[in-house]
Parts: sequence; structure tokens; C-alpha cells
Amino acid sequence: MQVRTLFFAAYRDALGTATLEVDLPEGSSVGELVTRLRSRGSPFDRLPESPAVAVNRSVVRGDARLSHGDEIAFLPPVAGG
Amino acid sequence: MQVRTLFFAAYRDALGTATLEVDLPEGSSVGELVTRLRSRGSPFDRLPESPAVAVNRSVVRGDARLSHGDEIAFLPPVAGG
Amino acid sequence: MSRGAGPGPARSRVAIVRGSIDPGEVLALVGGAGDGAVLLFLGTVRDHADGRRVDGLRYEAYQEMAEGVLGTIADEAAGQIGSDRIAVVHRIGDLAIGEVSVAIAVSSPHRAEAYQASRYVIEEIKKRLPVWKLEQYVDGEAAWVAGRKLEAIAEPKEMAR
Amino acid sequence: MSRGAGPGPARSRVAIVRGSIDPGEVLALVGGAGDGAVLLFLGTVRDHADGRRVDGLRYEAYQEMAEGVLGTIADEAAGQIGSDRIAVVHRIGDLAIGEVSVAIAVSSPHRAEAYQASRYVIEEIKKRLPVWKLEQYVDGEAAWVAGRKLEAIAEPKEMAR
Repeated sequence: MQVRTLFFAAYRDALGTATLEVDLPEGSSVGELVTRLRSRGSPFDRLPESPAVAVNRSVVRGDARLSHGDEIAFLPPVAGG
Repeated sequence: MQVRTLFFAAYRDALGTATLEVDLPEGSSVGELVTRLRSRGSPFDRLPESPAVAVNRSVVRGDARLSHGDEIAFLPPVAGG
Repeated sequence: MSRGAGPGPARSRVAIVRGSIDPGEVLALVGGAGDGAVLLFLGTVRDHADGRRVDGLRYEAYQEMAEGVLGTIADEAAGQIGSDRIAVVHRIGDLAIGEVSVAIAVSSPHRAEAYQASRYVIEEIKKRLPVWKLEQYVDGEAAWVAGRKLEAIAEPKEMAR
Repeated sequence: MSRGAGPGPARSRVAIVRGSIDPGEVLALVGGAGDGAVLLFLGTVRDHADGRRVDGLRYEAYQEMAEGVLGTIADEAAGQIGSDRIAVVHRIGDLAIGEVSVAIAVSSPHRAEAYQASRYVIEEIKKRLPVWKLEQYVDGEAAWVAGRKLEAIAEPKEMAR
């Protein structure tokens, strides 16, 4: 299956990209996606091991399962207001 | 000695006057002024026995002593804001 | 706008006015490059009170004293938060439903102080400002709103003069 | 202005905008004949942070999510105080010193609720809104402000979808 990943702010700057399509085995979890990305090496290993992640605009835990077509956003610590 | 009394809001409406010059014995207290005014009978007996009173724009206790020329305001319970 | 009379240096801008209050003008009295938070409180005339339909309010003040009290309250709030950016305007006279009776603007580097000062000013106004309001009801009657009795300041008059 | 997505009926007006925020326009979104209190909070860009001189800020949002979160926060605040008069606007893009980054307007019959709701909205924004800010320093450097880690909502994703 394929998911769409989004990177914001410091993560986007670190990776040099705001968005990436990623192929994953069916039933992968958020945590597995993070591990897979980090295993690509530099610059992806600059992502934290357990970043805050939103799936389809809701923040979820690392064990949340992904589905084909999900929008997965990597969210650095926020500083709005 | 003579003092100037001011009446506001409900007190002014009750007395039908906003201001009154009052002659008092030297060294009278606020409480004595109130008693003297109330003893005039209607409508002055509609003033409470211990109203809030400001002397020269500061709220004082009933035992505060008055001086010639003081401005003495009778202040109903306030409702600003 | 007069400066407040009260303990400590007078730093706040306060006024009792008869004309309508422009919230933007009061806001413009505060703020600064070092401030990250601005808070504007507006008291407005409600169309009801204690279950009765209200048509309008008439505010009356002991004006000479009220400006001094407003200044003292604002300076106390300023002292608490260490900001000199506090402005308070209270209107008197006849007000229609929805009109602004009081505006309190505060700015400070951080938001906690702005909320604290804003709340302090309005609560102290309710307790200490020599202002009264006459509620005018839709049925044609009118009544002075039952308020709070003013308390004498702790120090004897002789000390205060 | 979009309506908030969240638990309960969507009642609040929220927006993420790129243009400058007009405080008067945000104020005008709240208020009503039954309200006696209006509170406007403005977050503004400070010229310093942690001892460094700041030249300006760049705000970035995950916009599609941020508008939903703002709506949820505003609706939660509205539900707490029983008022539907809450408006929240957050700006993104490049802001100069003194410019308004966020405006929160609340009105309610009594003041305690307005203060409560206003404070709730800004505190929750700091915790939950997917927005980041890049501080641009007078010395030419820039850095993303260290923020707060977002927390997963309690319910599992399967339930939430």
C-alpha cells in the first residue's frame, strides 16, 4: 500500500522535503513507518524515534495501523499562539 | 464650621437634592453628621444609619473627624463596571 | 485621560467619559515591542437583569473621586504585573443595549500577567468605584441597581490627607 | 471563517489566515444583546525571546488540520461556558514585531465565563495547534522555537475514523 507523508517546520528543513509518497506492507503501523524511514539513513535518521504523528489530521499513537491512501504528518513540537 | 455634603444616585433621589451646606460643631465626626442630618426628619431619615461616606474623596469610617470646608459624599452601594 | 493618583508612581491612563467608548482607541493606548500579549475587556449593556427586560442604563459617577480610584486600581494592577501598559475608560450617562460601559486594556510580555491585571481591574472596579447604575426597564420603570457597600480604607483619615 | 469540527454542534468561528488580523473585525464576530462581557486576547510578536533580540517571526501551520483543531478548541470552550460567541483567528506567514499572531474574542452574559473561555482557548492552542514558529534574530540567524510535543487523543485511531 502507499501512504503520503508530510513534514513540517524543523522536520521539513532537516529532510529537505515537505512531502513523500511511501510504499509500505499492508497493515503497517505508524511506528513501523517511522523505523522504515529512519533506516534510509541520512537525512531521514534525523527524524526522532517517536515523533508526534497525525494520521488523516488526528494525532495517533505509534501502534496505530495505517491504510492505503492515509495522509501521515510528522509534527515537530508545536509553538502556536 | 461648615461642610459641603454631596448625595449621589439613590440618596440624591430620596432627598431630592444633590448637595447641601451643613453647619456643624467643631470636631464633629462623620457619624455625628449623619445623625444630625437624619434628625431633620423626612426625607433625611431615609439615609441609612451608617452609609458609606467619603471625605475629600476618600472613604472613611464613621468615627473620622471633620474639618471646616470638607467635601463629604454620601455614597450608596456602588455598581460600576 | 488623566494619570492615576495612588501609591507608587502614576503610570496608567484612566478616564471617566460621557461619549461612547471606541475599543480600538483604548487598545491603542497599550502594547509595545516587548509585549507578547494584549487583553481588552469590555463591559457591555445587557438586555436583561434578574429576569427583567432592560431597555438601557444610566450610569452616574462621583467623577472627581472616581478618576482617582480608577487610577489607583490601575496602578495597583500595573505594580502587580510590572507593566505600565494599562488603560481604563468608564463611561457615564445614558447607554443603550450593547454599548460599552467600561473598557480595560492591558499589555504585558507574557499572557498570564495580562489576564491577572485585567481581572483585577474589573473586580476592583465593582468593589471600589463610586459609580451607580439606573436600570431602565422595557415596562417603563427604573431602579438603581443594588450594589456593594464601599469600605473605608484601613488608614485613618488623618493619615490619608 | 470556517466552522469548527469537533464534538458537539459546531458553533464557533475560526480561521487560519495569511493576511494581517484586524482586532476590530474579530471583536465584531462576538457580542450580543444578552452579553455583558466581551474579552479580546491578542498574541503579538515580541522583540525578544530568551534574551535574544528578535526581528520577526515566521509562522507555519499544517493548515487543514489546524483549522479543525481550532474549531474543536473553540467549541470545547463554548460548551464549557454555554456561549456560542467565540471567534479565533491565527495568522501564518511572516510577521513583524508588534503584529498580531492570534486573536481570540469571546462574549458571554457574565465576565467570569468570558475570562475562562478566553484563557482556555489560548492555553489549548499552545498545547494542540499544529503551528510552528521560526524566530528570526537581529543577528541574521533563525531558529524554530522549541515547542510542546503533541499528544495522541485517548481513543484509538480505529474508533476516531
